[in-house]
Amino acid sequence: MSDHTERLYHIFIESFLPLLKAGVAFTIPLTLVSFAIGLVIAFVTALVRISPVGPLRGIARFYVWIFRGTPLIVQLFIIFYGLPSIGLTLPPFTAGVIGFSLSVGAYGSEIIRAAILSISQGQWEAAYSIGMTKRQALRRIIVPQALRVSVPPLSNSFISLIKDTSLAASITVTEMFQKAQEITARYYEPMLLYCEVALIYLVFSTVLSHFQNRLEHYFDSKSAKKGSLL
Amino acid sequence: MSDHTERLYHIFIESFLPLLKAGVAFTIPLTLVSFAIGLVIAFVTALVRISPVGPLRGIARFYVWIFRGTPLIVQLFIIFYGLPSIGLTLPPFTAGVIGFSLSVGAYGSEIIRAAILSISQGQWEAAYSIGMTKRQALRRIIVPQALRVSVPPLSNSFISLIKDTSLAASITVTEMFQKAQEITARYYEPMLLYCEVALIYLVFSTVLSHFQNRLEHYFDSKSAKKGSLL
Amino acid sequence: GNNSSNNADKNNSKKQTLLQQIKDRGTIKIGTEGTYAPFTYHDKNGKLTGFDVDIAKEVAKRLGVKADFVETKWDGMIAGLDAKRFDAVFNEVAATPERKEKYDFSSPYIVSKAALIVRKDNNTIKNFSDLKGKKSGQSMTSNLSKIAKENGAQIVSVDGFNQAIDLLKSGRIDATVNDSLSFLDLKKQQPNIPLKVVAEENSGSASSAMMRKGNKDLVKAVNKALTDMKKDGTYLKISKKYFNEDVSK
Amino acid sequence: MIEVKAIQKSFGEHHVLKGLDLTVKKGQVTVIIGPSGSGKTTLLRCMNLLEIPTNGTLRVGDISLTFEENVQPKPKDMLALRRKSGMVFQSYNLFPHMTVLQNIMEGPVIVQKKAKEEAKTTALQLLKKVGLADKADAYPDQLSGGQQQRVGIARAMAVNPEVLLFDEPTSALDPELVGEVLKVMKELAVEGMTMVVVTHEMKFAEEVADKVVLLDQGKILEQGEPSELFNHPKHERTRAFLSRLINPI
Amino acid sequence: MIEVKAIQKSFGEHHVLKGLDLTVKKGQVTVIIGPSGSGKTTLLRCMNLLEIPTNGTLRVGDISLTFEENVQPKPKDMLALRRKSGMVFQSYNLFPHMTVLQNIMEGPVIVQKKAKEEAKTTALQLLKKVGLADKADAYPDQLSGGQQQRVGIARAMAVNPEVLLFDEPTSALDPELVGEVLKVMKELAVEGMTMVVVTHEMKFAEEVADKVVLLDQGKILEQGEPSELFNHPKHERTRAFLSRLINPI
Ligand SMILES: Nc1ncnc2c1ncn2[C@@H]1O[C@H](COP(=O)(O)OP(=O)(O)OP(=O)(O)O)[C@@H](O)[C@H]1O
Ligand SMILES: Nc1ncnc2c1ncn2[C@@H]1O[C@H](COP(=O)(O)OP(=O)(O)OP(=O)(O)O)[C@@H](O)[C@H]1O
Ligand SMILES: [Mg+2]
Ligand SMILES: [Mg+2]
Repeated sequence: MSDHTERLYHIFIESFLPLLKAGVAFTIPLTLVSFAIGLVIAFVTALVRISPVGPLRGIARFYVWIFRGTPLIVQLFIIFYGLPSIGLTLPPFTAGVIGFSLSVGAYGSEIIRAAILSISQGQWEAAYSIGMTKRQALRRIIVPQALRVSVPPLSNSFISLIKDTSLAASITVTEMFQKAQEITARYYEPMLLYCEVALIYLVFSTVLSHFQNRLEHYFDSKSAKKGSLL
Repeated sequence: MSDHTERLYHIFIESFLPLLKAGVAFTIPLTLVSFAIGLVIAFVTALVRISPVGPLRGIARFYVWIFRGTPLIVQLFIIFYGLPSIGLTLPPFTAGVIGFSLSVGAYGSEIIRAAILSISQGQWEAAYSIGMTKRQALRRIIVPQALRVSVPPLSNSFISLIKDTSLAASITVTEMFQKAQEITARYYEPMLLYCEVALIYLVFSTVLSHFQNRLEHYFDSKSAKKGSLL
Repeated sequence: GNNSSNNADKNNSKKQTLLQQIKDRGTIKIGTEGTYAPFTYHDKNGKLTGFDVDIAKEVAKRLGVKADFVETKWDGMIAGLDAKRFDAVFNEVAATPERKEKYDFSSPYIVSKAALIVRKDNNTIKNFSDLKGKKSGQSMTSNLSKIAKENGAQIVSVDGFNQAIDLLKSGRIDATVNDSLSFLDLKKQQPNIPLKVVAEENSGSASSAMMRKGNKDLVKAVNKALTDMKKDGTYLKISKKYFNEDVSK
Repeated sequence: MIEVKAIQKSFGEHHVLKGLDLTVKKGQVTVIIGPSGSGKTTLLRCMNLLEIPTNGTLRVGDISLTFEENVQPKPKDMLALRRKSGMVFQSYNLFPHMTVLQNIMEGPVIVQKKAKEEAKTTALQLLKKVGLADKADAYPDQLSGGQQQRVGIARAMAVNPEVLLFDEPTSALDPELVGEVLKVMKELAVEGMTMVVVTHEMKFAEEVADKVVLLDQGKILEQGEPSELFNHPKHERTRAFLSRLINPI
Repeated sequence: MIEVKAIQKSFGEHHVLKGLDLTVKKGQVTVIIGPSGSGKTTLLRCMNLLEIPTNGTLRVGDISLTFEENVQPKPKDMLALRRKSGMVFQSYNLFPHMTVLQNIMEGPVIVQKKAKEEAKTTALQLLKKVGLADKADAYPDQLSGGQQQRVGIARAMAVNPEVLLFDEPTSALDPELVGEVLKVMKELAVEGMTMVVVTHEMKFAEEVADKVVLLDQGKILEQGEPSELFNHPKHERTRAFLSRLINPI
């Protein structure tokens, strides 16, 4: 038994660095880049969905419907393995970023849309009353307030995304989870490796949630402090 | 080429029923049961987190932290393959339900907690002022209103869960996605099968979102109608 | 850098055969899982290695090109071949009739025995015929499940070899019919593992390299390389390196 | 009916109520006025234990509680004391997910465990009293502010409190809707309800109050009959406050 | 300055403004009163095009627009007309994510593209005028209601409108804070600002208004100088409305 423990210990130590490396080299950049682009898509989609332009709105709705309704892995598959048949052969990382961004965009647009709708009508009216155009009102008055509202739900999405990036293994990106499986294949210790990789994910999400809190505080410092609610 | 198309067509037709069967027999029950139990867990956790009992609150926070921060597949793995080593050998479906419920519980508790905190202090005070205990106020006044607020974000979770149940494949539940992979293993047509399975998922989520809308309307019919906000 | 040559690939696809394209670009792109020891896996230093990998490398060498491995999950491996992201797949693929409808296969480069694996303390299953009514963990992506089925086992569907072992260890299944060579490797890694092989069957499956249809010259070239390396002893060397025996039959 | 003795209340460092004594007699109407931030709301909330006083003694009816710094009173005692009084809020605080009738029945049925039928009868009587017999099945958001506030009064009365507390019950209302609420309150007063009302409706105070209390910076600056206090204020600050109220520009 | 001609406004089936004519002269203060739901807010919002009239003609300064059913006016024309007036809201509607100074500078800098420095100087002057020079860097939520409303006035004035529209600017305020806002409004009137004010502050109307307009059910029931209208109302309904306002119980 002690032999076994020692073996596990060794595997743990030996695999830690490669796992961390894969995390830092793929999981984290894939998450950050996809989330950033996804936010932009979410944002534009949300704006289109509340705009008065009918056809565009239809397209946005369709996009959200498809990308929320189908599994992310299928989306990645089609982007990476399907698009070459129409002459578009994307590198794995790029394909991953596109797939994850579109997924974040679809879920995120619903969040941002709800947030924009939650800003009181009075804010629009006040903006219009000082002569702003709709665009100016959105940019200067509505969106900054909506962003604050959407920080918590968006960070839920973000934390999910960190882990969802493991799907990139199917499109030849050796991210952290795939790395763990590689090591498992050598030592036949899936439970150990899974726990180890879970630990690293946990650290990642904890650090990133920490930024979420900082962001919330930043926004809060820009307006009133609410009293305790209970 | 026409031969190929015909082959694809045949595979599509042949696999449709088995896929749908797997969906109806596993994916849907797994989703519904896990979500229902998950909601209860989410709810209890949310209540504990806003309760004044320090140690319990700490436990709830820890649970949410762990289950949001680590990959669902690892959680399933530990429940299915890890627990037998302490003498607890669960059947696959049960293990799946436990894993998914705990995951829904963790994410959902954050949603419900936020919803409860979003109910105005005045509602608590009104409840207290007619002599209610805290428990009565929660049950009769706060929670019913909080539920309405949390329908949209919870249904985001729900739609995600439908697809996440595919992870149950790794604990030997032959749900829809696993079925697709089995068929793929025979015919080696992953793109076709994936698209087919995506289609079925899309139908499932569309139907289920429809219930979400109905639910929202039901809640809305129980109070004021809000005017258009833009 | 597995995509740097895609443009050349596209431009020439009309005029040239795949074999010529491969030779022109100087690399053959090979899809493999990289998580299946000892056939395709990573060594201590993280380098891709294994029996299939070495065979593929040797084949490439004999084609006069470099082997460019792309690793992905099993489903991606197939889709990648379809999408022309790879030229061939070396990953213990058995050439079943259904698969032959879609792909061309090389001549077999390995024949593995089917091993009946049970827990050490199991004294009821001694032979394949004892599988009747017992739970056997089988990967649906492999044809070993057929043997279990034919012997009347109740099939529990698993993801792969590792999962079957986990299930067996935790007592969730009674047996698994699996590759004897994989089990040997497992034993090497974990000498104390409480599992044993109670029977082997020679009618194990043969694995081949898998290629897109319509590339006869590539298949021919691969077959020639395989024949040549068997003749000149290179094959035996690789075979001995991983299995201490000749696995060609 | 109510006896407030040496009540103090601090929010952290902020000392809001600085030792207050106040007696409210059965059947009397006490009006509390005072500048914003003087502690009117806090005092009222202390009487209903929505805020827990830092120090002092509070008696409502036959229940009395003494508060000390950093000592949390027992929830049971708090509940008993709170149930002696009903509260009407500035912003109505009706339960938006319940009809008017359900709002009113909630206290009797859930808190007092009365039979539904009985509670309904009483609720309908109360609704008639506040002039809203026809709105029983409406939801709060379908009512005007004045109507909502009248429902608020009915809800507070439904649990048979010995005293009703009002915190600026008309200040969120359109000027023309103020009348309908004040009218209901006046009727209650005439019927002998004990009431404590924070309000700036001077007409109401003059006509209905038995006593007017002027709060300033957490202390009672002056109290007395309305005619006396309004016409012959003892303090310069009372005079200044009253004139600002009556003559804003 | 403002000419409202035969303005009608419907919300769906609900006919709110039923053909209104109103003239506001430069430098004059017009006070609009009327029962709740009579259309006061709607009329004011029509003047600022926060609601688009269904029919009729609206002129503000040198810009005139005619409305027809189901014809959406051009956004450019609407913007031009709207920029002639400033609006002060009942609920202030300050921008909560900006400081007081930023709130006031927002119009000049973003809409009128003025230089920041210039806008800041003007903003500080305006803040001084409304008595809040020391609150430039506070956020709205750190201010009392009266202070917020004064910022609202400064914000509306910052874009140099030819007319200021007020919708019950003091009705959300504590009675004691009403004075500070009315005082600022009175000063503006004295300085010759053209103003249209919906309010129930009769004292203010009496002292400051050049004209009082009584709206009832979407029509002008009566208009005239305040002394005339208050003391010698022509219509029975005017009398009833006024008495309800002055004597609520
Ligand atoms: N929960 C709280 N936490 C901290 N300070 C509070 C709290 N509630 C009230 N205060 C402070 O206590 C003081 C008195 O507040 P209170 O609401 O009792 O005044 P008020 O006389 O009702 O004023 P108003 O006429 O504006 O309603 C104020 O300075 C207020 O800021
Ligand atoms: N956006 C809207 N949609 C539908 N109906 C509306 C809308 N805005 C106002 N109304 C209706 O138009 C009528 C006039 O409303 P308005 O707000 O102009 O009245 P008001 O005179 O300002 O009343 P108050 O004194 O209560 O503010 C009301 O019956 C109201 O319900
Ligand atoms: Mg108060
Ligand atoms: Mg109005």
